Amino acid sequence: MFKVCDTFVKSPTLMRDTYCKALMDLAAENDDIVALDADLVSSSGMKPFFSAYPDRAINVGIAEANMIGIAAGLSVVGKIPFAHSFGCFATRKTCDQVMISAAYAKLNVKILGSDPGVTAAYNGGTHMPFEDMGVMRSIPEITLIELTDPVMVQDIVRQVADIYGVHYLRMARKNATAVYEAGSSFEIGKGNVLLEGKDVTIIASGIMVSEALKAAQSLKNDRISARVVDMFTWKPIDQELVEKCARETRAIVTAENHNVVGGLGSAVSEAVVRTSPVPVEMVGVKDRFGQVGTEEYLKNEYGLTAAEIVDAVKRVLPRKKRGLFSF
Amino acid sequence: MFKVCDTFVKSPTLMRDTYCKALMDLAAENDDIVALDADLVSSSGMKPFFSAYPDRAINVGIAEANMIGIAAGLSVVGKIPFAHSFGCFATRKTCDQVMISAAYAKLNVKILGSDPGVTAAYNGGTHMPFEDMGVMRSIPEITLIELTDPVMVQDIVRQVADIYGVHYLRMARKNATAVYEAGSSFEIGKGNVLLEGKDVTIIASGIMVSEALKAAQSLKNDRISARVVDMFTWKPIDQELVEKCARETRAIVTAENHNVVGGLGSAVSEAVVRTSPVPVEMVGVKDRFGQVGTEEYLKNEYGLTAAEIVDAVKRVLPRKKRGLFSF
Amino acid sequence: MENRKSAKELRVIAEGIRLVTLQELEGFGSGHIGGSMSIVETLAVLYGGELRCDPGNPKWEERDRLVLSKGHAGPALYATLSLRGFFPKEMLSELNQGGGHLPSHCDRNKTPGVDMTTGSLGQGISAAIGIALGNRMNKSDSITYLIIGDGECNEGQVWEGAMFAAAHKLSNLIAFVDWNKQQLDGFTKDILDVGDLADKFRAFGWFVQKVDGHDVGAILDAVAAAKEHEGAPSMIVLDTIKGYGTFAAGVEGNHHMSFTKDQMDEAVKKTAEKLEEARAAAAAEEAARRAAAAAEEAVKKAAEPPEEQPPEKQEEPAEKAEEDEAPAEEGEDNV
Amino acid sequence: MENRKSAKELRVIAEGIRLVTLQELEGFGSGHIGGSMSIVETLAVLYGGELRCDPGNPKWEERDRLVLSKGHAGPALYATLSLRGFFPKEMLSELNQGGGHLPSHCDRNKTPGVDMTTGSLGQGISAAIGIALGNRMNKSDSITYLIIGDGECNEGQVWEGAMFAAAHKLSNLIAFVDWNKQQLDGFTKDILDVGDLADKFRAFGWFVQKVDGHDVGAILDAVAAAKEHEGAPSMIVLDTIKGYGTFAAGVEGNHHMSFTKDQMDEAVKKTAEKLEEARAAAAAEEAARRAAAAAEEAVKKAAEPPEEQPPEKQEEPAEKAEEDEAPAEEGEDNV
Ligand SMILES: Cc1ncc(C[n+]2csc(CCOP(=O)(O)OP(=O)(O)O)c2C)c(N)n1
Ligand SMILES: Cc1ncc(C[n+]2csc(CCOP(=O)(O)OP(=O)(O)O)c2C)c(N)n1
Ligand SMILES: [Mg+2]
Ligand SMILES: [Mg+2]
Repeated sequence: MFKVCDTFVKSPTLMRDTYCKALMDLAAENDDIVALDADLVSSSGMKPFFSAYPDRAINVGIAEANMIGIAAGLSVVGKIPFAHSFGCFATRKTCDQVMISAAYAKLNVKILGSDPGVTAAYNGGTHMPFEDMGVMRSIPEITLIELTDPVMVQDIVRQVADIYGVHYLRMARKNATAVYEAGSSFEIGKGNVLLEGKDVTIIASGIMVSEALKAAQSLKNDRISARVVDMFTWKPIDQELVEKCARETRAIVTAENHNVVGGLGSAVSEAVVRTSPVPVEMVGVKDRFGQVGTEEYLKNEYGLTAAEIVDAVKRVLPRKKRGLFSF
Repeated sequence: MFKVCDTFVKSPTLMRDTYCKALMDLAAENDDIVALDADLVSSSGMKPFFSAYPDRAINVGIAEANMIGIAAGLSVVGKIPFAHSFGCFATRKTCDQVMISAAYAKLNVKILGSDPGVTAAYNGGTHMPFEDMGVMRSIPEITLIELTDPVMVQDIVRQVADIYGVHYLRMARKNATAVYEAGSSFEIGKGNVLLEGKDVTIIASGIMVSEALKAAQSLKNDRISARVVDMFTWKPIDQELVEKCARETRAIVTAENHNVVGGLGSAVSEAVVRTSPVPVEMVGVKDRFGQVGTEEYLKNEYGLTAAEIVDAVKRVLPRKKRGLFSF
Repeated sequence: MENRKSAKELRVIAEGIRLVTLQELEGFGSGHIGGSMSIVETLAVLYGGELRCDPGNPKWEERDRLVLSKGHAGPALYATLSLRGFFPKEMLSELNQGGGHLPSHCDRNKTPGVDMTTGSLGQGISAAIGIALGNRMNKSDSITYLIIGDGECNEGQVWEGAMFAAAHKLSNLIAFVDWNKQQLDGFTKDILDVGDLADKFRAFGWFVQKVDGHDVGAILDAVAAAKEHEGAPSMIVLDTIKGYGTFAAGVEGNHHMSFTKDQMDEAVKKTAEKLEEARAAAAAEEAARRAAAAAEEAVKKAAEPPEEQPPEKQEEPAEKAEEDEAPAEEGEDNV
Repeated sequence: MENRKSAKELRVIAEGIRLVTLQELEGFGSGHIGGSMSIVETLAVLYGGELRCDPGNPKWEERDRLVLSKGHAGPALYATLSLRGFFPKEMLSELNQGGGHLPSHCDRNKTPGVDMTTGSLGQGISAAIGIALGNRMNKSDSITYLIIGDGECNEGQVWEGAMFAAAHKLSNLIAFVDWNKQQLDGFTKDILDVGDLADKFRAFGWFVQKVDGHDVGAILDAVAAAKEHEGAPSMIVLDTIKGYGTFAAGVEGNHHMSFTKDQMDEAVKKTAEKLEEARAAAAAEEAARRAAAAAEEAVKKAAEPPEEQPPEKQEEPAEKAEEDEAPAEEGEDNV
């Protein structure tokens, strides 16, 4: 069960610090937890883990493909490896290894891709993954999760360690807007309805969750009642919830810090068209490359804002079907 | 303009032979055409090219990432590189290179991924890409094409050589069912309506095009009029045509030799939900891994058959909206 | 050392593996004969005793592991595993059959005794490293074996792994590179010249040995030396011929081949003959060894008073004899 | 050879680049100072004359190319390009600015004079190979230069490229590895020990030279020798210090750094002083050279009858003098 914060303040702790702490807690209980990194320990905030558990922490150097293969091998002998790189490299450089050595081989590998989308900021286009989830999404049986805030990091990392299989986690490294109250817990594969509403559902993820909540607030002024869902599991998508929202609100807006081609908007569309086709508007990156800039600059540049969500809602509402609805 | 064959016979020429011939014709006219392969010339059927143009044919060995990087470099100095590997390796092993060295760098690189999906047959799960298009689809500005038969190979290869940018072509190597009459020509980014129909549209690609045509024939017996579209360009998807079909037939079935997660069904869903949400059923691989077997065995195993399309049509029809339709 | 099989005994095992692999391929009518034939002797040495395993308990935690990174050589491994008793010989007919247990490339989830899924070249080394590293963390003395192709060495991942394994002094990793001078499209020197692989791995910090990859004795010695060596991973460069012992040996296009019935009959016949020769040689050796041992025993008994150690020592040869017989029997079953 | 700048002249250019790079980073307040500082001398040698280019026509087809594979060292290259006249000095303030021309990692579509987009480590070598190969096909005598990091050598793609370039005898490819002994997380020997890189590239078939990477004269000689060498790609191993010449030199955490105003003021001041010293040394050398030349000329004139060649020969030193002055002027503009 989770509780939503009603303020939009930055979490006091950095995402990465919570991640490191969560893994250290796990490592204290379970000898099989192993951390891997590809020369980005300074970025991932995993230094405390590396200091505390030098025998279970492996910096493979700048060799992401090797890292995933090693992680797969470790899991062959019962280890539970958590491997990190920036989201761009954790996916694009390892796609074949994740597919064959990890997923197809049915091993137990956890991957963290940090700096999703615009949160890569000054690292620019080469380092700004708007495609990481898309690259991974067609790999069978993999679980794809975007972590919303430190409270979720804390809870999900623990779950993921317990569930056998390949998990890819996408997460901003630094501070995120707090969405959940401390102690909240989450169910992988189930979206979180953060706000009830009846005119439209905003299905958001990552940094766009708080933007969606802001958008919903501002829509109230226009007497539009927006439901807000944090769809932190992109795969498997919560088919049931998507259908329910489609049926009940008859219009959907998706919001993601990712390319709308192949991303969350895509996953939601796949779910919508099965039994409950309703109009969907997508807020996200429109098939463009990344670039350098502050996160704020980039959010504006790519339209990843509450204002953009409000616009999308206003575009989608007139397209709602008014007549007989047969599903 | 294209003309559809009315028989379902295998093309007399192998896809790969047509591909090689097309590239050789181009090479005869244009010194800048270069062919690359990653130790699969024997498979790609490019031996004649390699013999005829040894100075413009490069076998990089088993190093797909290097191949794509070299292709990008060649295009920096004006070459038009066509690089081949099996679809699994041409995408999963090169994703970062295609993204950065080719697409983001705005270079001119053509990639052929052969043996899509079940056509990999005896090579089995490691070699059976149900995810290649999905891996590539979130890369901005890339063009993704699945070639239907030798007639299309002939025409598209020539076009692709002329259009600057990154193109990924997916193609069975051996013989394909002939769908088009010799001399047909195609427009990249536009789907081909092969058969008119008003009750449902079957949007298919690759080996599923002839299955779709067979399905349409059999549906006639049930007095169901199915439109058949060969959506050979997966990206950019023909938004206009998808909307038109949605409006006119109010139900869609997609058919692909690929994972429905992130594949053609996904691309069509994205297009459908914008302005014309209608129910979509997807025929394709349901998030499963590949395995060894004959193509026939595998088509049955994964449900890539005309019968499966017929079933999907019958599932989707009752969900069509009967009431007021407001888009 | 005393537990080790003699070269003559291993020769019997090798010819048995070659024979059964050919029969397996014959059943299907085509296949990766080249790369299967070139690793037969290495598999004989490993499954002839060097690699610790228990056919009755393929998932035994204490076992050594083999990652056959050149996963397309699966047929040779399948033949070996069936000869060693991991699964019945009949299962070999499932090679490449839809729904069967023996896919064209090795799959840890499908075949009893296969330790890692491979087929995308370059990946095996990393998996083997992970296994070796995990075993080191687990304080297990298990050894991880790895077989890679020479063409496979084109893949950068091989060198990522090479650099890592050396930096981490993974001496519980013993790798072989099947230097058969051919890859899929032709001779490596024409496709992508890998140059001197021994030199390269040495420069990457490995303990490197180069041996005749069809000489079981040489391989055995190299494995023994590798086991002794501390502080670095081992690379044994196998100087081999692709398709060795068959019509495919060293010819062009021998990577994946169809063959005529005549070709295959001839190869099977030749190999069966070699197996018989090998058996005769091994039997002669064994007879001589027993005679010598009996003589020695007699001399000892006459000369020495009873000690505490002898009973145990005596058990060893007995065990060994048992082990020796097993593969021979299996070989017979399968000829 | 005669067109080459002297070490003293190149020293002036190097200090100029270092100074302007520092000012550029100072403007932003943090950045990849470590990896930028370690390649300054190499950039000085290349853009001081070895790399054929035309600042007025950055896309000139006949130019040599540089692929800065360690694309995070962009700031040093940007400073160099602006000093060489590719774009106005003012543009340097666009470093890392949204919508600007100077992204954190090199981008061929954003910055005049940048030949290849880089930033994902390991990719530059392949692109450079493609360019070199394409130039060879085009019968161009253009040379492709490549700079990679030592940490970057962890990436398998580097070795894929290394094997390929040697097999294809790409002698029009001259690469540098910035052996600054540090990568992002620390010293390479602690993170992933790359061992002896010279050995490794030699084993991979390259013509390898190892030089002090902060000695412009040594780099110049190595480039000259690389240009002479036939039949193999060249690797120049630059023995460098990450962050050389600044507070960042060799310290931990110097990969990407924020710095205090004091630290940077001090570094700028120190570098400006070094620049002055270098200028004085170069001027003295130049004066000596001119005096010697004048004396020689006088002796020649007195001793020899007029020939046909002299007029052309005389033009050369004139041209050279012009070239020599240009960078000095640019340097002054930018101090
Ligand atoms: C990544 C990857 N690329 C391409 C292939 C296709 N392929 C299978 S075997 C092979 C040649 C292997 O040559 P080598 O490593 O020398 O093996 P061997 O000679 O022992 O058969 C190729 C290119 C593959 N399996 N994996
Ligand atoms: C593929 C990839 N992985 C990770 C990174 C992040 N990264 C940027 S620079 C760097 C360290 C580079 O070290 P080195 O090559 O030694 O460069 P230098 O010391 O010259 O800065 C890393 C890990 C990257 N840019 N690309
Ligand atoms: Mg080989
Ligand atoms: Mg370094």
